[in-house]
Amino acid sequence: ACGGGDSADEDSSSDNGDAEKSETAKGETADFSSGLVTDVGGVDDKSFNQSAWEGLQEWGKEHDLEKGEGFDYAQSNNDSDYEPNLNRMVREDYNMVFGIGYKLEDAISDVADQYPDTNFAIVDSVVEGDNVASITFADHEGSFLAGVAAANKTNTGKVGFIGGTDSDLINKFEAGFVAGVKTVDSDIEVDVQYAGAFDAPDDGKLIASSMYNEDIDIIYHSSGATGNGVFAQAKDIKNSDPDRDIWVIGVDRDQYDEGQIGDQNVTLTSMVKRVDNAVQQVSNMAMDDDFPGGDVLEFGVEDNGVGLVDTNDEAYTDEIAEAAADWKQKIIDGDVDVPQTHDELDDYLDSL
Amino acid sequence: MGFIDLLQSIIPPALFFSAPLIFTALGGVFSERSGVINIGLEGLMVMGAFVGVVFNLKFADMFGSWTPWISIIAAALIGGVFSLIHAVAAVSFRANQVVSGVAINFLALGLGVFLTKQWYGKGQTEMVSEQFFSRDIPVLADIPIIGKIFFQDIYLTSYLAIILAFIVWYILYKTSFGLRLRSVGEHPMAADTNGISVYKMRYTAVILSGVLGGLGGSVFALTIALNFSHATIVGQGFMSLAAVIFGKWHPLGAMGAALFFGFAQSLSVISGGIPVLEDIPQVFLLIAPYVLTILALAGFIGRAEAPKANGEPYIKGTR
Amino acid sequence: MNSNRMFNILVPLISVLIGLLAGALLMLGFGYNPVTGYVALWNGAFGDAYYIGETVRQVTPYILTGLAVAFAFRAGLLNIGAEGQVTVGWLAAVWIGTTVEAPMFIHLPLAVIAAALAGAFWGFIPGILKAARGVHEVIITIMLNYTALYSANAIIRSVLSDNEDKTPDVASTASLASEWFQNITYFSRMHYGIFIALFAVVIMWFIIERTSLGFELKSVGLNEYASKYAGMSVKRNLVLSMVISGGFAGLAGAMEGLGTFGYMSVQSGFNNLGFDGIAVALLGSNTPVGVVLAAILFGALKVGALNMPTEAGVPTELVDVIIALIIFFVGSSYIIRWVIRRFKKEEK
Amino acid sequence: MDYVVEMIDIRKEFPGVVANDRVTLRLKKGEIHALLGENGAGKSTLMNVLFGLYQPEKGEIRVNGEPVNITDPNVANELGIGMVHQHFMLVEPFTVTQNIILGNEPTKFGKVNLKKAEQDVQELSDRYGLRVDASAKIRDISVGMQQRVEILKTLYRGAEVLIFDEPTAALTPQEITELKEIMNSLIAEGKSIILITHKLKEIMDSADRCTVIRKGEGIDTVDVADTSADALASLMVGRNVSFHTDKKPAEPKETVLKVEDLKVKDNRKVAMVKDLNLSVRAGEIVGIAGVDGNGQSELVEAITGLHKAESGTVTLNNKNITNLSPRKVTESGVGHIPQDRQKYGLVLDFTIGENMVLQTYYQKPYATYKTLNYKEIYKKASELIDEYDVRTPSVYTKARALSGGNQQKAIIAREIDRSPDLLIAAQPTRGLDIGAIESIHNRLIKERDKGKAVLLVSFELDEIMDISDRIAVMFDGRNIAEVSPGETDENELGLLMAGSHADKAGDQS
Ligand SMILES: Nc1ncnc2c1ncn2[C@@H]1O[C@H](COP(=O)(O)OP(=O)(O)OP(=O)(O)O)[C@@H](O)[C@H]1O
Ligand SMILES: Nc1ncnc2c1ncn2[C@@H]1O[C@H](COP(=O)(O)OP(=O)(O)OP(=O)(O)O)[C@@H](O)[C@H]1O
Ligand SMILES: [Mg+2]
Ligand SMILES: [Mg+2]
Repeated sequence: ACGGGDSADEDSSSDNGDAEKSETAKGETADFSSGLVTDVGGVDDKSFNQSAWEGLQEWGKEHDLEKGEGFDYAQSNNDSDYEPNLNRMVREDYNMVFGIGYKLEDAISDVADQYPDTNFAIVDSVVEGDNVASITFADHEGSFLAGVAAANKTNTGKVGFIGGTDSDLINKFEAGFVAGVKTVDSDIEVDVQYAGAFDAPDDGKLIASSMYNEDIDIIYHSSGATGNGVFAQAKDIKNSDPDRDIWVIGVDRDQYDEGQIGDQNVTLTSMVKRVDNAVQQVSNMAMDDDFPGGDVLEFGVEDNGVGLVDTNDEAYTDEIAEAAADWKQKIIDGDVDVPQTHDELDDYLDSL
Repeated sequence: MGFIDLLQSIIPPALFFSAPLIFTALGGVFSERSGVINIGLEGLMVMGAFVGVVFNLKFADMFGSWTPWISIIAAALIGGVFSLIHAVAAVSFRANQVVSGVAINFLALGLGVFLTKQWYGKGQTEMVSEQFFSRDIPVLADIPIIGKIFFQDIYLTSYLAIILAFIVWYILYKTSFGLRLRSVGEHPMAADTNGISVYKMRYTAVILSGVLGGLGGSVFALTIALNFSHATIVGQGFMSLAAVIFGKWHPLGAMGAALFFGFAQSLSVISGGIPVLEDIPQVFLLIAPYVLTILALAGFIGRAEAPKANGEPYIKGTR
Repeated sequence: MNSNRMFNILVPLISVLIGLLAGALLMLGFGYNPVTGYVALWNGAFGDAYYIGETVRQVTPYILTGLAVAFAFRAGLLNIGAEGQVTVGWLAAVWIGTTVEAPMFIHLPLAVIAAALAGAFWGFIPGILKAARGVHEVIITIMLNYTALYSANAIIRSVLSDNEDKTPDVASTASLASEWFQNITYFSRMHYGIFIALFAVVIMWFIIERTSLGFELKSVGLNEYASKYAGMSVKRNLVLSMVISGGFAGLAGAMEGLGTFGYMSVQSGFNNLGFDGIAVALLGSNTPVGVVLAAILFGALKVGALNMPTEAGVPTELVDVIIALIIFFVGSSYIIRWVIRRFKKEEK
Repeated sequence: MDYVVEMIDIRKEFPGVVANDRVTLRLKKGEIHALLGENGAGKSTLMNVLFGLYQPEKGEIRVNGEPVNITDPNVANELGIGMVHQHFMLVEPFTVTQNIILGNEPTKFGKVNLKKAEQDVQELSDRYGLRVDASAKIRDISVGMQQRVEILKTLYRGAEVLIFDEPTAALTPQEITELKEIMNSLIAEGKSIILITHKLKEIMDSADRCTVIRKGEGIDTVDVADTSADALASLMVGRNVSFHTDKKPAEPKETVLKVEDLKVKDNRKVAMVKDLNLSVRAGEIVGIAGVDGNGQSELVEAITGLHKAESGTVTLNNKNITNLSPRKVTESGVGHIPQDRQKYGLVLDFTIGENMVLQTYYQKPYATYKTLNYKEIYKKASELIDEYDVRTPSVYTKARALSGGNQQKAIIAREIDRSPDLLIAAQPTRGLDIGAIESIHNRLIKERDKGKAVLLVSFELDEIMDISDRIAVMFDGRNIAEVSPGETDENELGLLMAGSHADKAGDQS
């Protein structure tokens, strides 16, 4: 049913060559299946649910499987749907079940206890258990790079961050971003605001409007659908004043499309989380009897678990890309320890 | 931040935030003035947002920059048709109007998402390519101070909403249609004996609420959300209902209330820079519209009195 | 009188049939096989012990919100605010469940009672405003729903957790979770709350049908002037009915907070338990037994719906449409009665 | 013959009720034609058929000799038929003018031309001497003026035939006189009038001819000049009736109710009862005469605890019951037949049985430990139904399904059965037909003879004169005079009720 990712497909091709494996895969996959349960966002949330589903589809293609036979998803409409959906997957004999999003943490934890013979994985959270793999992303590292890009791009010396809810998870994005900006130039002001929800485009637009009004020219959002309002406002400003440099940095997946306005695009870059890669990878590990049960897999900048995209190469210039690459290397080398919380950020800023 | 600066940063956003509420609230005024309670405004907005976005996506190539305008007209029309369900229930089937309104809300969301999944294979649509854009109003924008507050970077839809409020006021209070409509909401049997068709008036009013709710929802979608999903309209319809009541069932009052809500919302976002407001937890500003409406109804902020026959099905020939 | 009873049974039945029929047509129209669709729905609700357990789990809060709406209805009030009352009840239960330390026989009742009281308080507000200032309860309750939603979210974030999206889990001493139920239902989340819900049904039946309080409540609901004339305190009864109604809804919140979830998370919108409760109450003709039957139907629809996409490819929203239509037709009972009468005349 | 309106062999059914059958009514030009019948006889229904609100199942209507099909009130208006309804059809927040033009608004470019309309209305009002203020809001004007607005509404639409449905029920005697004059001036202008009323005297006074219907069927049309009130009454009920109730002289004993310096304000804080003094003794019926709106309702409500008294005392059997709750007042021994039986007296959707214990449900044997005992409740109800001849299919029947007269009987049964020391009867016979009135009057007298104190409030002078042993006249919130029915006449009472010579006795109880 799902048309699959458009832009994300292109980016995901590099690591896992789909063509090569598919031939050999046929035989061994016959009795292995992998499924995922979305959170309330659904498999088309243009965010990690979608990305995860794309990864699973990719995995299915790799092993010549059909949706419903070998891989599938269950969509949750409500917080109370997580457990039944996970259960359904298990009871339909899926060998590997992913829970997408930290909201499924409790559900995965419970169901994994109940079904020790099934492998589970949770994305964006940590759940203990021998049959659970925890897939996390170094959001702060990716956000740090977004900060670096913003700092290199800003003309006004003011950038903004809009978060969904003021929670540990989103604080990670904020801390990384602020650190990145300040590392490049500590004079740049960063305005941080939380909309209080991931589905409030009106508030997103209001906040963006006020930020852009105050001469902020780049906003990094980590706020789900609230970000739609941010894009709406940026595009609106761009429309009335095509010469004004105004940018949004997308999150989770490449939000280039969201930024398109006429023949211009306000998406500077996006901090993508390669949930697709992770899902594909872990599925394969499980299939090959190499399931990392009990492990916490952190996908960071190193293994391209998080990173920036250069789809908008006009705006995301080579210099910026180079700067980002430099800092990426420094993170990999351990030269910078990117802060993940407000406290760590304070310490980090003091140390600059 | 200076006071003028403050206004300049609060008012334009307040205006775009309020516009969908104004449209929808005006619809609510029509419906409730005719004696039909409309809890279904939320659902009507959902329908409007859905149609507006789908139409926009489908016909953007054909209509170019006119697309958003044509889309909201389409949304208004479909909204009107959709509201017929409420009209049939409330007027002809003598349903409990609150219950029927609740059904409308469920139905709109269910249908909207169902059809989205059918047509797009997923729970939310793409972003539209032809959204509404703000603009400066020629000449007026150049007026010092005021120009920047009211006429720069303004959505025409915001002005349309405000002008419409005055038009609705004129219709309700100056034309014979308005007199009849209000009489039907106050004392339907009196209207009936005067040869006014209560059913026709109420159908018209409810359909108008659908048209305006459709407008409100589509304007919201095409200025703010830019796509449609189950989470596009979350409470704006109920906030419009609050505006109807807070505005005492008067079109200008409803407009004022909607503007006030927009202002409060805008302020809550910008409050970071304002000394007094900075310390108020955001939640208070979030719940302000609802709490204020309660206070208004309780008579602590002027008494709000509903049209007398509001909520009562008219049964011809009862004694 | 006899025909009245017949209508009370026929109208809901016909409404359900029309709803299901419309759902079938919709499926046909979009190229699905309705039989497959409904079989998937059935299997998803009653297919085996697990699904039955889950259905019961969903039925539990529905019974309570249904009772809440029905109870207020009997006293002439339309409680659209069960939604908010559930929210505050849930919050209160989890609050007590996470912050108090006590042995189970104190802790659990305390948490449950706290939920009922919180819901009751949230019902008290529209009740007292109606009694003292004559304000229509529908609008007040709608406004209170949002107030509850946003306030609860704020409290979860800043009081019950350290800026997290959800509270910690309630202590095991405050949990309704039942290992026994889970074992016989392949780990469904069915919990002991169903007993609380069924007990509440008996309570409501007894209050309404057998006590002088119920007599007064019904009287006030039907004619407040006559009730005042007869020496009943209309205000007291209005407030009381909203308080009891809110209490039931608060209990539904406890079911979620202490049973199904064991915590409360930030909600971006309504959980719809309260709104669905309106449908449950209406479909159940506002009687306790009717509420149980209607709750089973809606619980099964909701839980079974989750199985439709996987087994039949039908979007779950179809069930939302069906539910909306059922509400619509129960609400429009007049027309159904009219048609039935027509048929009866024809026969004669 | 020059009939303006002819309704021939009309039949109108409602589900389960034949409201009109073979009713014929012919209205001559320039006459006042009375329509007489018991409650529920089908008078209003017949007129609603003529006015186009109902469609008849059978029969023919002719206007000026032409057969017409009156499908809705608009058609009636065009045919020159206007109706002043039993319950006023006025939109309260609107002005007089807005109400009058509603549905026929003069417009200029779509805008209502209110100025012109107001002028027109004022002119019309002046022409018929109706004296209304065209720009006043309905909610601010008196009932009498509201009725004149209703009349203007029909005239504005060019009505030649006016239907008045019980126009005098809510009017003061003075307003009734005015109405008569207005009707005469309308006739003088060449209009024709159909007048519905229960009051035979009014028919004898002003009508030219009278059509009688009984149980939905047309009985006869008579010339008023050739008949008598008694004859009309017999026609209406289908048997001979006597007007006067026989009763023995009263034997008053100790004072049961004593009201001293009572002050009551209404909901808008306007003083309605002012320093009122009144007493009722055991074994007597005290009638309170007065025009509606002079504080009678507030007085009764203050005594019964339904409305708070500002100051003063109410004493029952030497016990102060001022401002006690209705429940306490009831328990102290007060029975109350309320003025509005459907609003106050009954819970229409409760069964007759439940209504019978509306005040006592919480007491033994109907409830023990707050748990109801329905067996006892229905047992009691059955007894009462038999004793008071309440016509109902069963005790489990909803009160709503009973006719108005039987509803009232049920209330009276309930109130009298508690054997209260004081029985307050407010408008106990309002809107009822002669048969029902007779039985209720007898009940009240029987209570008196049992040694109970009875306080009767009525706007009907006949009723007051007929059954009271003592009459207190209320005017402007005061008890301005107390007279004995034997020593006064309607004329004097009418003047007193209008507030003239307030010097007579009173206030000395
Ligand atoms: N809308 C209606 N539906 C059903 N029955 C009705 C309706 N209107 C009137 N009836 C019945 O028709 C009969 C005649 O009623 P109608 O109102 O014409 O009486 P009426 O002579 O005007 O009585 P009253 O003197 O009390 O005004 C009654 O039995 C009444 O119950
Ligand atoms: N809502 C109703 N439901 C069922 N039956 C009704 C209803 N209204 C009226 N009736 C029936 O219609 C008949 C006429 O009622 P109505 O009140 O007009 O009686 P009536 O002739 O005025 O009697 P009374 O002189 O006792 O007032 C009654 O027998 C009553 O049972
Ligand atoms: Mg009548
Ligand atoms: Mg009657």
